[in-house]
Amino acid sequence: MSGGYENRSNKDATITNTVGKGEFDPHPGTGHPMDTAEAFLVGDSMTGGYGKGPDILHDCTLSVNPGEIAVIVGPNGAGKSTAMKAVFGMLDLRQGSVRLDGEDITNLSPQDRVVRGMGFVPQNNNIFTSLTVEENLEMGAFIRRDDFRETLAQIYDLFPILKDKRRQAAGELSGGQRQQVAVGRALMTQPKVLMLDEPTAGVSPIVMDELFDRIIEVSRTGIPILMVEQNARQALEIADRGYVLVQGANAYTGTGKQLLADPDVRKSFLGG
Amino acid sequence: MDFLNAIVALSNFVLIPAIAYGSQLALGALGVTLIYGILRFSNFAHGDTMAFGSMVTVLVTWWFQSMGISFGPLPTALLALPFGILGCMALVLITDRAVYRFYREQKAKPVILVIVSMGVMFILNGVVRFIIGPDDQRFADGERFIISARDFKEMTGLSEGLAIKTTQGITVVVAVVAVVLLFWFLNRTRTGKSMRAYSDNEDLALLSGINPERVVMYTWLIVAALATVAGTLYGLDKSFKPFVYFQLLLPIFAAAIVGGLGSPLGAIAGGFVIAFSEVTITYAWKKVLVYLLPDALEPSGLVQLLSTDYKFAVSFVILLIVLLFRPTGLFRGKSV
Amino acid sequence: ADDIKMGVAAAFTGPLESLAPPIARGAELAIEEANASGLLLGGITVSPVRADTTCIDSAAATAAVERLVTGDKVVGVMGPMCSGATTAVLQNVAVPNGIVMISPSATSPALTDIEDNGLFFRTAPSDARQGAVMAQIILDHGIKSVAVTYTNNDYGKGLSSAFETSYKAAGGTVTLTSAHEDGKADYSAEVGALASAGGDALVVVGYVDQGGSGMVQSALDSGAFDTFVFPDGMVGSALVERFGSDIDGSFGQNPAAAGEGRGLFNDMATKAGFDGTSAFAGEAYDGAALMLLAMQAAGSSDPSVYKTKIMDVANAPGEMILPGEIGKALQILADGGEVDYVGAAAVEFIEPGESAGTYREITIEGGEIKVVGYR
Amino acid sequence: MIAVENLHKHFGGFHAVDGASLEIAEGSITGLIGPNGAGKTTLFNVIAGVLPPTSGRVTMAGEDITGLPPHQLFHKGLLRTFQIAHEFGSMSCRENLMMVPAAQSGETLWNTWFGRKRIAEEERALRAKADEVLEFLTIEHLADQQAGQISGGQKKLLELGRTMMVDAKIVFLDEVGAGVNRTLLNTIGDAIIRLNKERGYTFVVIEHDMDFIGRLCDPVICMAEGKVLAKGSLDEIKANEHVIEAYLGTGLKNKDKIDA
Amino acid sequence: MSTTLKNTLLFALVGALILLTGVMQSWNSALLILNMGLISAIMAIGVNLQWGFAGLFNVGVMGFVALGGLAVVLVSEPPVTEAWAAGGMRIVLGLLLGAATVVAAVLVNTRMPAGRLRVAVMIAVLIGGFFLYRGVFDPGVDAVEQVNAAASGFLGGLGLPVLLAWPAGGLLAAGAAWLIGKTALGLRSDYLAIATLGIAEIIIAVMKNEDWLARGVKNVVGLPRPLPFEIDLQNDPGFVERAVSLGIDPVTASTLYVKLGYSVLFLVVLLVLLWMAQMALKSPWGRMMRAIRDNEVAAEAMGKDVTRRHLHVFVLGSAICGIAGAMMTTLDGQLTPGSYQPLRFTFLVWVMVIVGGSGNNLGAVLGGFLIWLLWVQVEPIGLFLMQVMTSGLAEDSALRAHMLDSAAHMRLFTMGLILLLVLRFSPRGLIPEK
Ligand SMILES: Nc1ncnc2c1ncn2[C@@H]1O[C@H](COP(=O)(O)OP(=O)(O)OP(=O)(O)O)[C@@H](O)[C@H]1O
Ligand SMILES: Nc1ncnc2c1ncn2[C@@H]1O[C@H](COP(=O)(O)OP(=O)(O)OP(=O)(O)O)[C@@H](O)[C@H]1O
Ligand SMILES: CC(C)C[C@H](N)C(=O)O
Ligand SMILES: [Mg+2]
Ligand SMILES: [Mg+2]
Repeated sequence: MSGGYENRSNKDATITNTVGKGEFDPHPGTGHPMDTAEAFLVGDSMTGGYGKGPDILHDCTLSVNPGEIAVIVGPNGAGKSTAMKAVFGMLDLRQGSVRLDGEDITNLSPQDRVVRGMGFVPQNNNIFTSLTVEENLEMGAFIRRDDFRETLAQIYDLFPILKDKRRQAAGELSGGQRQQVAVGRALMTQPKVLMLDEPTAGVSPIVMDELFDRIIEVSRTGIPILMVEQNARQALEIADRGYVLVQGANAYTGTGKQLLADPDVRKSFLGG
Repeated sequence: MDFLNAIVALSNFVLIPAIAYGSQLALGALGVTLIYGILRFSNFAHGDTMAFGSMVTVLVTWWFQSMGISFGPLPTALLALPFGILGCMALVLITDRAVYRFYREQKAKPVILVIVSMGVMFILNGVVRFIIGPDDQRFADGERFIISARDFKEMTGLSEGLAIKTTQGITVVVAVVAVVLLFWFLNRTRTGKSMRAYSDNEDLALLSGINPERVVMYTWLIVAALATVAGTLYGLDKSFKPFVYFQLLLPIFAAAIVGGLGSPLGAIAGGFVIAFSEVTITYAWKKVLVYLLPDALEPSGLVQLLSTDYKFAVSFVILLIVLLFRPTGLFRGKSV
Repeated sequence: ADDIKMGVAAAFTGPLESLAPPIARGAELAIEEANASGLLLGGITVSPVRADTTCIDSAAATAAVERLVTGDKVVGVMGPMCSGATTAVLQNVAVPNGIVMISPSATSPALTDIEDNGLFFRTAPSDARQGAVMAQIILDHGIKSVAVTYTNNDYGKGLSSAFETSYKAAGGTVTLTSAHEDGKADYSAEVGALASAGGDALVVVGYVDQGGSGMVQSALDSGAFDTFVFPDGMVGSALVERFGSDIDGSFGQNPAAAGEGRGLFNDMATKAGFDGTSAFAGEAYDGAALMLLAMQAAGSSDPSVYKTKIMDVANAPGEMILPGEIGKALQILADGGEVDYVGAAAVEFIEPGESAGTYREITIEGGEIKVVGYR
Repeated sequence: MIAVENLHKHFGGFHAVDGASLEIAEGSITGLIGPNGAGKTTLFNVIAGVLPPTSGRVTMAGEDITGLPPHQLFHKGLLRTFQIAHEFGSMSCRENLMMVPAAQSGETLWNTWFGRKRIAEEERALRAKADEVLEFLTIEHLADQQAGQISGGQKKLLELGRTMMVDAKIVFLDEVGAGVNRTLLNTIGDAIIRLNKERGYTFVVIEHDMDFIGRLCDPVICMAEGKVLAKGSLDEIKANEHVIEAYLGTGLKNKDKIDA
Repeated sequence: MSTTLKNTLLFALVGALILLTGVMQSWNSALLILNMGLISAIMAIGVNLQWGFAGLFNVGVMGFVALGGLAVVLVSEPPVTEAWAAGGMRIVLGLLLGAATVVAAVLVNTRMPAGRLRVAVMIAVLIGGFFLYRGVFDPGVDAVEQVNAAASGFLGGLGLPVLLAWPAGGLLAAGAAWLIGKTALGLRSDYLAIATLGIAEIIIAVMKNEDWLARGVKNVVGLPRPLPFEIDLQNDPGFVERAVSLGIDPVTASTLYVKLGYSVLFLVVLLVLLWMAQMALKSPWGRMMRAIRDNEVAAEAMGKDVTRRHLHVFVLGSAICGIAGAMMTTLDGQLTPGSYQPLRFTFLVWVMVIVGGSGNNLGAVLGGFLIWLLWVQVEPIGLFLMQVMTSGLAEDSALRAHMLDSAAHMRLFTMGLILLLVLRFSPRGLIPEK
């Protein structure tokens, strides 16, 4: 649609790291607040930016443990999405490391991380527009060799609208429906750790509640969840850990409750 | 009787050639459409890839023929085809490694890839001519006709002949089989779906655990097979001449586009649209009408809508009209 | 010895790329022969320089020949092949620089009257004449109605319309004249229309390794015609190699004269490792030979000097010179004698410097080309 | 201001907008809510001329504007934002804004050759205006950044910023808030109210954030399945059973997690 | 390295290559390359305007170039009075009838209420009009083509100075582009590409087959020139004297003089067009076009009339190609419709734009020069490569003979190789869009 031949959505040259090359040797944890060193998934002291551009992340640390929900909030352009991409290996880190279950995965390519059990819903371009809804979900299960029909049924339960639209090209869906497909795709992976970048943007209140419910359920099964949210108050309510990022660096860290209770945080980042 | 004669004349000069030519275009267009659909660029080197694959087939065929190997009534070239396909696969994989991969990693715009593929086209052009020369090469053997015009006349006692060539038969069958297989592969198999997913959104495919390099490799392998089959069948039917494979590119692209880029069914439909519009619009209906009409009404002229000088022009006009009504082709193709 | 250079310009790439190598080799054969004799202008050697004139891209052709003339400083150009490129090169390079140019194959009638300052010659006759000859041959076969297909360029158009005029004037009927484009993928439409129009034979004014053969193939396959008439562009070994006895009974003509010139040349070519029967290879040999002989006659390799001698060496009086006798001719000229160059294509120049055109009539029998006579 | 009469928009057999009729009062800030897929965006697209309606009529100040192309509607003072940001990716953020105003003399080729002085003056003013908007949106530091390379929320801000470059009569905002930081969103809300009060712009706002709707909008229209389900003040709407069932829901089931 | 410096160096490099041609081959060759380079650069500007500025994938460049060429014949050839007498008026009348038929059909389509009646009337108008048109037109064509078929057989032109043909070529191409744009510009990307490609083929088909217009494949040769003929210069004692006094051989002097004359003319055109394109690109107009290219839907929503703007650029870019086409035909001195091939006249121009750097006028110009230079020089380069490669082989080895025989095919091979190398080192073009 846009720009004719030139414009292929999602062709941002700077963000994909197909081969998983890191430029620096990872170095171990630097003892940020909370027990990052032992956490299940850690993005440790990450510094980096897009392509050859300036650093966006400055010594930023994120972590999450099994059964926990970690929520990242912050102003627009703070680097939340960038941090997520960095954890997923879609960005060359200039410093810092990413560890999964004690293992250093800084140099793994994104698709290898998927194989290791990481699932990710990016903020933009998070569906296959020309594939049908069902095919989108199937692609989520691409690395699974087992029968995924049950998971599929669960997803349809969670988002009934998708079942009606299963044969429709995902690009023809409404904004909120697309978002549901995106989350559904990631859930299909049955990941060991789930990363969500603004999963609730554009979804209606009723679906948002369902979604949060589902996220809580998932985390109860022991799967760590790392998510970025602008619906910060709801999100922090269910969060075990909360991170406030400002200009690519950790500004506040604490449990969800602590952050919600902090008047500075409320005023500056949660809309009062 | 006259009615039969009319039908036979029409079939012999219009329907059969158009169906055969349409299938030839369709086979070529399948390769183009696949590259477009999955790797997202118009591959100008496709014609020369076809020439290369067929060249290998031709060379192997000659070798077989010199060894006295034959394939009964069918052309020996069919036996040599697998070797041609292998040769062509090797070629495209090497080109991909050496050339295209770099631009993929750069996330270059499609138009850059188009121009790059022109570079590849020039190189292949030289390579093919270097190996086999620019001349016409004959490698067809076996039974030339399923039924020849003369036999047909003798058999039926009609005054019009009907000729069906072996190669025409094979081409049509192969084209149908190829499109069915491809359609099934892309829409039903895991690998096929992952190829479509990759073409849709590379980064997200990565996040789903799809290995892009593998998708690309499969695509090239299929394309190589299609190109070689298309090129060889065309060569068998007409003759092998490197220059013509370049010229084929234009109708092939037209077929792929009018059918809807990225759609295998569209490639077939497009092939037939182009072939039929080339063959029918400029046909002189005199022969058919002479049989059908009473003597008194017999046409004095040729009853030709347009002279054959304009056959390409006409087929492009038809293409334009189709596109004006279906801006992304008959089968709603992609448009990057 | 002083080295001079001669340009050999042919369409090595492009639609006629398969005709070009034998043409270039033909010219080079003549040059080699002259060099081997050691008699040219007191023993200088000539080296050929090739240039690609592409047939279809006159700008590239001009640039290539410009390089030959102003860069390599050739003293004459054998070529280019196609009438279009020839005209461009003649006007933009040869005439401005005063270089002699002999084309072996540009046959467009328009070249007859072109402004050339006496620099342009061709060893192939103008199509105007061939049209008349072909009409006569067809009528002599008792065929009163034909369909015509021509390759859509100046050669095809020129020859077919010359033919049509003569044929109609002599009482024949042309049911349909239809152009075909060279190098295309499919000719069913043309054949369909021609078959519908009917006619006792199909006149194929085309090139044997181009659309011409495609047309014949398509017509044979569908049983539309089984008698064909072949003018020069079609008469070549490739024709019978490809169609064998399928086209028995067809006939045609190409420029060549009585005598053993053509045969001698073919043998020489075979020895040199190329196909002498390929269209215009002999003419190319003749073109190069004429230029060399003219230099010898003029005692100079300056084009402005030897250009006037080309007509002299090509025509009587003088001793007849056949292919392979360039050495002998050089000797005669060196001794102050006169020669009448005959060569492979029975060269006989008429004003303003093109082959008069003797044609041999051929038929196809048992899958071979048989010479029936000359006109 | 805008009246929609019995509007239908069908995609194949699917009725995305299915006989919706509504009116937007001049000078109001109307909220448009409804479940995902209710047809809100489609309704916007039809009103704004991006999609042709299957049937029905749209009028603006009494004038029939059904099916007018978007650029003509723009000139009539109808502006809109896109739910999925439509930035001009290869242009800088400032250029994204500067391109908006209509009737720039520099958009005529002739002037680019022979009226360069005038263009230069206009450009200076435009630039100042664009920088002001960027500053308001807190993205002044991105002025020279390519719009394709900014964060998701920043793109939404830019989307909004474009509507602030010119004087409008009516502005359609399609989920400008999604992905935008809540603190900033409050500021944006204030600006919308100010524009409405001071300049009399009419706004139609699609949003799923009820706080935001609550602060700005009166009345609120709730759509579902292509039809208008309810219309009224937010409190009325919130009390409407159908709306609760279809749209608002009753909160988290896993309350325990929060309470724990 | 600053971009200005880099760009200057790149231009200097191409300039040096042309100079090198002058030194190694001849100044005539160098000037010829320069002249065609200038024309190519103009074509590249035209394509860049459409693609680089507006994202229109026009692959019909060849058609517009050919129309420019046609304009040269129509403007500068003297009219053939016999032909006009024989059937000129009939042809004009026939064409008018044809146009009237189309107009009538359009009127029927717009004025009559939809329904079966409209379709019927429409078909009646079209069929009736077609036969009427053929009835009037065909005899005229026959008559005109009979007039001295071998040497003339066409209507001739207006007999005006040939320089007028350049703007006329632009106008002719613009007119065609307007018609095409009205119908086809709704198509996107590759679909537009194949449509324009097809239209270009149609234009060529008409030029090849309508002999009454410009002799079709029989070609028009010996077109008038804006500069004196070399021969005349060589026969002009004044000129010879000056040449001799400068120490140049008069023949060389005359050829160089004429080529330089063309260079100056072409350079003026190029500079004017380049300046205009640069000004447009750097202004709000350019910004608007880039916005449209980036995102048509959003541009439309921001009040830009995308369809109209597309039509404008399409017409402008095509007009520039038409001007270049007219210039090229003038330089060639002949119109040969058979020689218009998409590879040479469309795709090569695209290579120029992309290798130079699309979206950047300077890039397009650089690409025009560089690619043309290569197109001409790959032949000797290829030959040279072959000689180097075979130098190690035994004099009588079959492989060596084969390789040398195939040297001509190294031309395209080398072209491809260099193309890939250049794009490897600057994948976005030599002078990319900023
Ligand atoms: N091009 C299309 N083809 C088919 N169906 C479509 C198309 N566009 C939208 N739809 C369908 O129309 C319905 C309405 O979509 P719309 O985008 O208007 O919803 P919405 O109310 O804006 O929802 P959301 O709050 O999620 O943005 C959806 O069910 C969607 O799937
Ligand atoms: N592809 C890119 N190339 C270069 N810079 C980028 C790119 N994407 C984002 N940036 C810059 O990086 C910074 C952080 O962006 P990021 O997307 O991480 O923000 P975010 O915190 O996710 O914001 P939001 O809440 O708006 O999504 C921003 O200043 C943005 O301009
Ligand atoms: C056969 C050819 C090489 C050329 C042809 N006779 C011409 O004049 O163009
Ligand atoms: Mg983000
Ligand atoms: Mg919506």
